[in-house]
Amino acid sequence: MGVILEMENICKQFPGVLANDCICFSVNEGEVHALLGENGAGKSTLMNILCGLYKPTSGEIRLEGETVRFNSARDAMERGIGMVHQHFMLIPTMTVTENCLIGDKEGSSVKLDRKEAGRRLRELAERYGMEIDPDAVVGTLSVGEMQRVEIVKALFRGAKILILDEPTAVLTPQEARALFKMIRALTDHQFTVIFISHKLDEVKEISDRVTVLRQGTVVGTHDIDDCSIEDLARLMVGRDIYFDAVTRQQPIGDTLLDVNNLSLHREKSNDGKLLDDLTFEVHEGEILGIAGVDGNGQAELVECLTGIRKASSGEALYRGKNLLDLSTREIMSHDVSHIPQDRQKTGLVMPMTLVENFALQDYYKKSFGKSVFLDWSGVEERSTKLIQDFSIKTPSPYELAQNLSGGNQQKVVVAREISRQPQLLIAMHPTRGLDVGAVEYIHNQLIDQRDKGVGVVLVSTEMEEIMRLSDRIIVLYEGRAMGCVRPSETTVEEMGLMMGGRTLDDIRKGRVNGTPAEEKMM
Amino acid sequence: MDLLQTIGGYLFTDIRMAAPVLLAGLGLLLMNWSGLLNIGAEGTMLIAALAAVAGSHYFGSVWMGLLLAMLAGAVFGLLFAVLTVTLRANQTVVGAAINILGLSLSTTLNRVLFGVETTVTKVDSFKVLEIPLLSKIPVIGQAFFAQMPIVYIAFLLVPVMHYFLFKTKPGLNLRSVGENPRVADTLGINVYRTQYLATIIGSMIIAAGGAFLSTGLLNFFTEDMVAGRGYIALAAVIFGKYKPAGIMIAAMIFMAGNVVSNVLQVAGVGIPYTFLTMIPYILTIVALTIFASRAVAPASLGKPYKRG
Amino acid sequence: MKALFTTKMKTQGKAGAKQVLVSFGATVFALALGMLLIYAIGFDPFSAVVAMVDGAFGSKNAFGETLVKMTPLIFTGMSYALASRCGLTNLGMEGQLYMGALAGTATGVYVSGLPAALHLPLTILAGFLGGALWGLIAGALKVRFGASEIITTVMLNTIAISFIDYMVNGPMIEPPGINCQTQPVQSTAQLPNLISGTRAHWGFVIAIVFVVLFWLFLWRSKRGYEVRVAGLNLSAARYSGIHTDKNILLVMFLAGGLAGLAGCNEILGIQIRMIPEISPGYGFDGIAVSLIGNNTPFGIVIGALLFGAFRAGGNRMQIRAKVPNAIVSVVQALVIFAVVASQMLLDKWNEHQMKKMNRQESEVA
Amino acid sequence: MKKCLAVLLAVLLVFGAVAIAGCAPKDQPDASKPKETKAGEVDGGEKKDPSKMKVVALLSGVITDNGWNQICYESVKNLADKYGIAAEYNENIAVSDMAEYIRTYAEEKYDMIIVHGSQFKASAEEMARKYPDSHFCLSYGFRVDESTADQVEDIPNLAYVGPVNMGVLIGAIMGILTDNNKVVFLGGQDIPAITDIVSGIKEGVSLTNKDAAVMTDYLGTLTDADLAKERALAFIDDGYDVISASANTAQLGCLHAAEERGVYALGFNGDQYGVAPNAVVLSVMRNYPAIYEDVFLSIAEGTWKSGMVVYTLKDNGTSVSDWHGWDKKLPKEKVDAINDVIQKLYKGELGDY
Repeated sequence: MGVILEMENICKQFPGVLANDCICFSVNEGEVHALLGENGAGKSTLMNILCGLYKPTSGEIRLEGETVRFNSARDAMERGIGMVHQHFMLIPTMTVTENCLIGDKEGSSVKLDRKEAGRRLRELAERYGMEIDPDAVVGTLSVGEMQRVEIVKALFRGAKILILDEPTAVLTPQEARALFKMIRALTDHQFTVIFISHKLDEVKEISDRVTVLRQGTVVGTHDIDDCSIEDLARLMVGRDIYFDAVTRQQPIGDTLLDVNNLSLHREKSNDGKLLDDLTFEVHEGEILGIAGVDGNGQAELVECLTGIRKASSGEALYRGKNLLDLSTREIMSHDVSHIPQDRQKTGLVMPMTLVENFALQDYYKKSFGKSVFLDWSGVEERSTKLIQDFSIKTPSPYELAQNLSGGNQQKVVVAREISRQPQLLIAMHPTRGLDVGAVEYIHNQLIDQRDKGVGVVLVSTEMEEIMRLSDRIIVLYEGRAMGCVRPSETTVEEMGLMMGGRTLDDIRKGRVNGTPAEEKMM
Repeated sequence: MDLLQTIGGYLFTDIRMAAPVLLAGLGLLLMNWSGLLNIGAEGTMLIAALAAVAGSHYFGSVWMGLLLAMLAGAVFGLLFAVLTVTLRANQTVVGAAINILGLSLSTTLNRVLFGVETTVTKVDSFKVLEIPLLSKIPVIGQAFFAQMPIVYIAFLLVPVMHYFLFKTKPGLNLRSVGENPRVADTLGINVYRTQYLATIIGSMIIAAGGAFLSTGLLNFFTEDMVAGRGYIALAAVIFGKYKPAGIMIAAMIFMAGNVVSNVLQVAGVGIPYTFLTMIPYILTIVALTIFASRAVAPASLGKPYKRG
Repeated sequence: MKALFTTKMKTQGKAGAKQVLVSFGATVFALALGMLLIYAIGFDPFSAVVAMVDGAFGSKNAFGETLVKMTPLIFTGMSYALASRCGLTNLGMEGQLYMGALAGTATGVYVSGLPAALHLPLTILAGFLGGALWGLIAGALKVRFGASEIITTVMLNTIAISFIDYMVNGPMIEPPGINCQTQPVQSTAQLPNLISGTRAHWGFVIAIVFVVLFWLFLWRSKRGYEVRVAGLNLSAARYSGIHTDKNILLVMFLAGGLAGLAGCNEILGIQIRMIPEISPGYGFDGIAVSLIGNNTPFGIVIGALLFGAFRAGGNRMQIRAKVPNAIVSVVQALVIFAVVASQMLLDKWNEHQMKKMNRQESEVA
Repeated sequence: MKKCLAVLLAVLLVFGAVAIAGCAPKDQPDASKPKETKAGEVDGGEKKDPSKMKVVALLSGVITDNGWNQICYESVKNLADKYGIAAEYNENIAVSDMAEYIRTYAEEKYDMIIVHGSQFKASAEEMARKYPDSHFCLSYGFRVDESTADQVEDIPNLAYVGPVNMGVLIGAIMGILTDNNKVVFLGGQDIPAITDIVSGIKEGVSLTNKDAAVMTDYLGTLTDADLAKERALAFIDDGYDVISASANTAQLGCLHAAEERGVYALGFNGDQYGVAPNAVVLSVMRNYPAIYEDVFLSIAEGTWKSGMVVYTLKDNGTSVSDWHGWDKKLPKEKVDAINDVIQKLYKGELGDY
């Protein structure tokens, strides 16, 4: 088992962000090499560089000892590197065979030899223990099947190194099991698999070696047998966390939001649940942190609570009303505020002015104009005041939102939502991508709200943020709550384990060490 | 026997009238599968109808006319591609402008080229090419095998196009661009080149349809002679569910409306012709409402693609 | 009410000004290309341009004629712009214009015994409704079935025009049926002359009133604000609880109505009666007008002025310089191409600048 | 970027090529070239000198349509040739623009403004009232019955000018030509002015051939020549062996159909022998050149007549083209019969047409 791939001193600079900072990474032939890290640790960037989608700012890639440069995904593919993206690159209206043949240049004939290709696909699939019908139309397949198609597609096109980007994020436990079997079958045939994940159990179970990334740099590469799950958790999260700041002035008040058995099915109901039986409460004057790695149901939870998505079952009682039955407009008019996760896509209308953006949530109310017309002079006054109060840096209230810096854009959203004087504030990733000053500022705003008796639901993947601000923390994993803890009564390790898929009960019961992950998964 | 002969005659007419719409529809289909929505077929056909007459007149051969028409079509296609693919301009707006340009430029150039004569400039036109033996088959022989060469070309293009789109690698690549250019791009397909080629070749096929109007059925150009066939072709593509055979059937059904009205008029049964002209358009709206919920159109039809 | 107009409201800023400037430059470029074409086909481009300018602005009468041509263009331009602002593509202005004209004519001809103060507004309302309901069909098909309004509106154009042909030659023909036209609308429903000695009529004033209403609706009213938010960012609209389907219906209704007013005013101010082919392509010109005007009220008036001048001046160009009128349409098409291209080039340039700025910033960092 | 430039260049090149190709033939219409004036030919009258009169024709379509508009163009060209005035015309005028065109010429004190088509009636009437100094001629398709009179407004400087009973002449010829006793006439759109011709045709056919079946119908288009051709073919295939049509450029398709099937056709509104030399036996034309010359002279001589100015067959309102050699190709008895019926109709011997 020699080294097949080396990435040396890879740096990738995005505008304003150093996504990869001198990363060195090497993979042996025939191994499953896990790439472990939190969101934003630089895993995906590194892999996108490897598969030719990004060009590194500096550094080099050596494949079987030979230095290579990839200008496109095709270049990488031709050198045997295939990536299975989290969002499948498949065309749903075409059959499996057709999807595998797109852009195929093998063979001299122009004719599409479906039969031959289908035969090869079936053969490939059988060899590695996958079930695939080459003539099935992709759109009719389940998510797990589609992923299989992606893998077979990569193999079909000659991949020797297969990159799987968080492959289990979209799978049911059963499908995940099948996937692991496939991966094993592949490595038995000298294929190399790079497995991107943040789930500790999985990593422990499937990989031979693991490289942990944190904030764009490599923390270390280890043989998996040398690490316990606790070690991995520490490596992944592993920085000192300040529990300093937040001292409470008031006691926590009464229950404000009472969520019971909230569930959300996937579109095809047999594909499992996006949210699974969530039950929690939010009190007045409390910040409830929702922690977890991205894509474990946080977005869905927020969408259900704000009426954008209809929950499949359960209830969310708020001031005597079930939020799940109300429309977005109705929810928002009951003193609920929402700081959406993506300020550019959903929080703001970028080509509109700040004044216009400040009107976005409440324009229809009497206070924004009694007639059918908007009282723009009122909005302008309000805007000027908010710009001052929240010290938003802008040349004028009539500047377009798109011309502001990210921090100031977020301040606009926060200012708008807080100025609505909510009872319940749902904030999702409120500080994502912001500089330290802006983060501090927004944190203080959230604390202020809490002190005013507002119930705050804070969804964040930033461990520090969650630990620092929350009164209680719920950790989500695959749509389920792994446990509810108080920051003062937990440890980084415990949090990491929960984010990686252990329930709090399990952790506390046995200080589990090395329990086979499959038990959890079944 | 007499009845059969009459039916054969209707079929003959239907096929011949459907040919230009079919050609335009097939050209549009090629573009649609590359993700481009071009409503400019009407204008392209008009300029091609003029170019065909001009070519036939100056070079003395109807085939040269066809060639020139297709060249003119290619220029229009290129114009469309530059604006919508490279510059990512709104495809609908550009298509509408192409229609305006086609109508006005063909009128202007017609005058410039042929001046004001008391007689229309007549030129070489397509002759009927009877296929021996086959054309003697009763009832359908004349309809299918005693047509002009360009009619054969149009109908032969149906299986050819079907084969190309659904049985060849370039066809698959083209369709993948129309369905999801990003996927196509990651799989190493040059999206822009594909779209350029599809637009130019597609416009050339549309132009062949225009050429047939002026040098096939007739042998002269008159202003606005396309008379809405470009829009009917647009309708035929949707009605035909983006499949060549479907377009063929749609074109024949739409044109059968004219045949039916011919028959009714000959038989002395008058229905307001204004209602007959509406039929293809109403059918298209009905088809759209039925198909819209299902995915029949290429998924990224009309959406400009930006790399990276 | 006063506050509605007095509050300053910069929706555009520098970027908008730049865009208008670039559009203007593109128009000039297209005109130059058009002159080249006129020269190429053997006419004197300068006398053609002189005739054109003279025909558009040379005299009171010429200017009146420009106003006459502007009037429907303002309406169709607003129609396209309104739909665009909501993220829709309304290509059905031509059909909506005809249906508006038909409804207006029917009300103007067959409703009698009303004083002008009632009859005229009623007729204009009918014209609005005629176009609006025709536009609503496309909107309803989109909301209910997801049928693309781009295609349905194109199809509805031909259907409307065929229907008009039928009505004018059939049920609504002027007795005893010699001429292919309806009866004249009653004098109580006719729009009075605006500038004596010209054909300019009060329809222009109505158009300007509607420009103000258009502005009030989009930039002042709550509903218009919703429409703009939905047009610019659909998910932001959903997140703030805006009901997007209802807005599509409303906008297609209003856009159709505006186009309908174009036809209705043309009948009440110029034609007095319905005939086939009342519109020499005002509907399609609306696309260009709104494009040049960047979907803003003032811009639309400017765009309409330009294309109105094209039409009025184009006639004079034929009369004086003997240049075929079709050339004007060629130039119009060139203007559209040039404006579209310039706007996209501007976008690309902006993008490029932005990238460069980011690169510099990150280097500094 | 380079690619983009190359593409732009190619577009410009093609435009350039088109422009050059356009320049090459150089056969611009140059009807305005002054011919020598034959001033002595006409009595100058007290009112006006014909050679100083200004005349313009305002047309709905193009002068190359081989029909309605072309015949009007030829009328002004005829005046230009004979009286040395400028043959002025404007094409493709939309109904909505006509008033403006009229105004332009009226303000320049044109003596005779021909407004070619009844769809412009409203504009012509409005402008005639406004500009009493000009004489307006509205080319009009008359109906035979008297209801037309109600439609004609009494404006002193506006004349509704047109030939009548053309249909009778066409029908009479068709009746002689047919071998199968089946003749067909196709109108462009179902508009009343064409209905007149249609009714005349039935009358005319019955003058010469009592057994012939006459079919008349409408194409529904004025521009779609391909559609017109197919429609005509449908009739021909049903046994109709003489065809005539009135539908601007679309009617050329009908003649084309006749040529293809080898049946007889009659041209209409212009000498259309050239379109289908093997089918077009004769062309029957609105004799606008003569009519407008007549009107022109009446203005010059001060004998202008307003209101309905009708030219019957007797008044030479309708002309028949040259045989173009068909008199040799047709059976002699048909040629003779046709010549005979034309003469008789012109003389009014077959009735008051």
